[in-house]
Amino acid sequence: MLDVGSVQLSFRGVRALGGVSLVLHEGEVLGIIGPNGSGKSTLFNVVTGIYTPDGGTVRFRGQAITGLDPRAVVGRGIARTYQNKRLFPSLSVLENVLVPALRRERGGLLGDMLGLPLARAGWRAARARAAECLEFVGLAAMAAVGAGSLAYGQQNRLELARALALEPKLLLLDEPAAGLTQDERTEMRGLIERIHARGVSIALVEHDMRVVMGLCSRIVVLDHGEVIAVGAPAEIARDPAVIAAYLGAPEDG
Amino acid sequence: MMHRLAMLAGALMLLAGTASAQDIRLGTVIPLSGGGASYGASIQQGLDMALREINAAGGINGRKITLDVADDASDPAQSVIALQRLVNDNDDLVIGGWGSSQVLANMAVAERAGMPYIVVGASNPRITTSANKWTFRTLTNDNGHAARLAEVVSLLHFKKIAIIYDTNDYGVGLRDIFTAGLAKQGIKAVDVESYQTSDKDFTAQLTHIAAAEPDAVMLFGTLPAIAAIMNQARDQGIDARFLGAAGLSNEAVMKLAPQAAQHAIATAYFHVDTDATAKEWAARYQQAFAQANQAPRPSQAAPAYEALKLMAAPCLAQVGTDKDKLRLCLKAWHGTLFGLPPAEAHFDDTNQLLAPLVVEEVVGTEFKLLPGANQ
Amino acid sequence: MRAGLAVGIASVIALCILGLFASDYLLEIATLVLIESIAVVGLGFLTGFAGRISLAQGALYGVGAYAAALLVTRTGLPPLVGLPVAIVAASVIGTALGTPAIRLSGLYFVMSTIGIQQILWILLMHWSSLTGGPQGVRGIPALSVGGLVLDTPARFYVAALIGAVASYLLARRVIASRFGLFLRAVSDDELASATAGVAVLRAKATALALSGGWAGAAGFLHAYYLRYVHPDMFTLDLSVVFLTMAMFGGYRSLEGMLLATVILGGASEYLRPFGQFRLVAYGGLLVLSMMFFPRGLLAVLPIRWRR
Amino acid sequence: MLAQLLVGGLGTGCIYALVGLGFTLVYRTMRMVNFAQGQVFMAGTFLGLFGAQQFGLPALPLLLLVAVISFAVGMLLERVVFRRLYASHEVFVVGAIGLGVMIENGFRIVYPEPLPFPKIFGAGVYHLHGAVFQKTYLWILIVTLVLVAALHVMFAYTRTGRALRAVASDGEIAATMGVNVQRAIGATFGLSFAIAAVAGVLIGPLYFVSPDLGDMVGLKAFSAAVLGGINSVVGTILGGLALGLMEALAAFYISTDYKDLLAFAILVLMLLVRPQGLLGRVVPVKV
Repeated sequence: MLDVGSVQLSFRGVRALGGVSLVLHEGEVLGIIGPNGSGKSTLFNVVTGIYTPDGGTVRFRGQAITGLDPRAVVGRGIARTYQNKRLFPSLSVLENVLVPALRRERGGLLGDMLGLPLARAGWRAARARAAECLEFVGLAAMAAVGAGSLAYGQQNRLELARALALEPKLLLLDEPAAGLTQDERTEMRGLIERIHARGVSIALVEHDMRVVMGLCSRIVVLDHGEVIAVGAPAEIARDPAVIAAYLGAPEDG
Repeated sequence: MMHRLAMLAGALMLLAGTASAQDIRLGTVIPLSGGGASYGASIQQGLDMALREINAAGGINGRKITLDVADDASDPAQSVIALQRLVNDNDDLVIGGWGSSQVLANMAVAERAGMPYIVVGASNPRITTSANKWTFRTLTNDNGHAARLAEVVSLLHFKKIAIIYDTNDYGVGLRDIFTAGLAKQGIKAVDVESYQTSDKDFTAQLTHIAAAEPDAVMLFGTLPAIAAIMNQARDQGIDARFLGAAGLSNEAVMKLAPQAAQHAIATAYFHVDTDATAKEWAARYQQAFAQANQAPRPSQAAPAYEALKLMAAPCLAQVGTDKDKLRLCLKAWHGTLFGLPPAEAHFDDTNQLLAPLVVEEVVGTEFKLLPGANQ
Repeated sequence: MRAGLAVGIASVIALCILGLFASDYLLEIATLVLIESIAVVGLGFLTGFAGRISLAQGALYGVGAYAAALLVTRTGLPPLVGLPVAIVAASVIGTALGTPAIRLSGLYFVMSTIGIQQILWILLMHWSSLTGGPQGVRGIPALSVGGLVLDTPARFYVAALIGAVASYLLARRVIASRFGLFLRAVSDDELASATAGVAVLRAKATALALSGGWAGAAGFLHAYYLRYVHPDMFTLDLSVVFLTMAMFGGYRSLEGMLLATVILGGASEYLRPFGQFRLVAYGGLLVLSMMFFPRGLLAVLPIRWRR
Repeated sequence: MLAQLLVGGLGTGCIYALVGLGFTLVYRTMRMVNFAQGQVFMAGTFLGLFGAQQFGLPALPLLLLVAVISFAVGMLLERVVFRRLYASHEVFVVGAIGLGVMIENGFRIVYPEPLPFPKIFGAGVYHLHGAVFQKTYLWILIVTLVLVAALHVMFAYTRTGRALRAVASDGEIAATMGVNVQRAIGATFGLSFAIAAVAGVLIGPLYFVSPDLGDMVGLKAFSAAVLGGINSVVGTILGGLALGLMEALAAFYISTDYKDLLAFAILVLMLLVRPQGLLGRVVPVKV
């Protein structure tokens, strides 16, 4: 499904990605772990078109998407969340999800202004989908609340709902469990499983080993912009190179 | 609630002025802010002086005159609103209007409202056309100035003439008419340069002019630009004679370009030495406004004073404040103005006052009549 | 929404009553304020919703005025044909000049709009063959709509009122549309909008086109209100006035902008007897409002405008 | 003839450079553009006029006096006004414009009419193979060079200079290293006011002193700063000189009508092609 071929990227001499290659199969939950600054978020930014890599290619379902702008990447069916939650604070919770939900609906500015039936139908469909996504992540009650005033846990789930509204085939999650309380993490794990159950392939960047071990069928380990290990969760846990990179037992993750 | 309404009503009344019913209400639309502020202040001084003299002598048939001032901030859009306010205050007539762009915008209000409007501060020919019914103009228009200057050029045998003009209505109007006047004499300007009203640096234009080595340079613009041009020209070694129209005949020139303006020639609407009345009036005017915020400028205040004292007042006395009768009286007015070569002045069919101009020269710190040019 | 609607209707009725009883002088001021409100609402798409400020609205207003003036004086076409031409002209020029710059950061965009404003003003002033240059364009006939000639202040006031109400209602529909939603999202976070599927550049360009179109419509009315246009009416100062009204009106609030236009438009007239002090007060109002309530007027008032 | 244009162009170029420096200093420190800079320049001219007429101060002490007073005013205004405008670009820009309107019209009340400026830098002219120019031009060139050198020395070798540079690169880090950031920002505004005011005094003898003196010069200096690179001191100075010369030549060889068009066309083009200017560094935008 997703095939990253030796992607290289550096910022004014600092090498962020030094030839990263990895593959994500249809329907899989691929874990991506590594110490801070190992290039995890940078990799996501390359895949979603925010950065254009210096070298290497990114292919999605057989088609090259290297260098496409973020909106085109979304068009292909790849959605993402951010490490630092990037919501639309001045919009309501519902509106935050309506933005992606309206994307594929027919009838643009003119349609809305003239109140054409086509456009109104588009709005109804978008609202329904947005409500369904909010329901899915358990934020339906907060629909009219301003996104700026949400608690941290709720922000995570709103970003998730926003990504789901794009009906993606591949979902890139950037530390969804970061900053959550213990039971919020278990809830988040359940949520990710339910998303996966709906047939969405997932790439998961996460520090919490319990979440990673529980969810991922395969794990890629990044360090200093290079892949140092790939394999099943059990193998990775015992792999000496991984332990060295982390300098510490996985438990304290 | 009622209390607040009453207060609001009171405030509005205050705005409408405290004139008592039977006074004659004279309105004036002039720039008291923006670029034309100094010209507006002089016009107001001229009107104030005439007004005080008339009221002191018992007013007009016993009715005092009050002045209703509207500041248009030298801006065409605001001058429409300003004149509309005077119409709204139902003034009996309006004397004022400075700046061709402003007058061209606001005169439509006077024509529409049927308000007698005597323009004393704009000289673009397009202001007076056959369509004028209520708008009169006492200043000789640019055609008159340009023609008079063309005569002076031939009188003083200037052969190589350069022109530098402001690209506003005033400058372009003068340039076209003067160039036509020269053509009649078979002379072609050696160089023609243009500038922006707010320009400060004229090196490029003056370098062109210097190359043409003219013996006369026509300055078609207003202060402070033309004073800056004279200074910078002398700095650059151009020693040609400067000539200009009403924009140059302003006492502020001596302050802004004391050396450079020496012997500069200008056409004007007023000069002290033409007759005794002018000399006596100028002395009274200087004395009356010696301490005023704006230094007295006889050449700028005379037209306003004469419009009120010599034209409007006699008509008001004769026909009262009926607007249509006032218009007809003004249309039929004729008489002589002081400060100009003696000649019978009257309005033509476009409500333009036909009156002679005086030609003067800067000598030391004052204007002197140019010898041989004011027969 | 109840409160908003009630206030809206009440104010329109009040404006109609004003039209019937007010003196010509008050009508002239009200007409100018109504016309300016259209240009300010247009600018509001950029300042209030796209998070961008522009100092070129005055020049685009001028483009609209000149389009209307030149069309009616140079061709035999009826005046009303000038309205769509003015809207399209200002909108196209605004978009063409603005779109390359709107990609830049907020600060660079402001800088380029100053350049655009000055360039357009210089062209109005010096392209004499087209615009009549420093002579301006005179002799614009009164606006006639289907036989009814709007030549008295009262009649023209009605036209301006209809224009201003239509401009406000249309603007509300634009903000309520999906485009309005995308615009607000882009203003909050451009990158997140892109990864949420919003065509960021297209949304910004559309905001530019709309603000230009509104400026063109307002310019059209200005041309027929004064029946004389001159380049010096459309200088950077006018753009500063429009920006002030839009910023003073506040963030994300069309109503705030209308209120600000009335207050500041009225103030510049009401303070007239104070001559020069008027402009000092105007500048002071601007500085103090940005210092103490940068989110604009209505952000201060206690009532929550639920959108 | 060419010499005449070059001298004129160089003179205005120096003025654009000095006023442009005011934009650069504030921008480097606060990433904000103080659009009241043109009016500060004009206020400097009036301050110089007042000093020269009331106290008959000769050139050098007058320049120093104007510099000191404007520095103090700059720091005061930063504390009272500008400090509350850092909420966003928009708020700062509009607030600065408001301040400019206040300054300009405040002076218009006191000085409604243009006034001649005494020839404190020497009356009379110099001749330089064909070109004739006022003695003032020489002063403009010298003072500009002195100011630029002084700035360079200050930034490179003095403690306050290093503090200002630290704040310019990153306020938070500078604060952690014990730099009094607020005072450094105040000093930056003070410096930009002082330089612009000195430029105002220098231009006095060439033009009349009037409240609208600063409008066009402010916008042109701004374009020069963008041309050279608004976050680079050297860039702004070269940008100013380049713009001054280009304008003088364009006015002569092309047309005086479109002289101003050149400055604004450059501004718009530079912003599209190289927003950071010829010599400016690209400021990386953190994603």
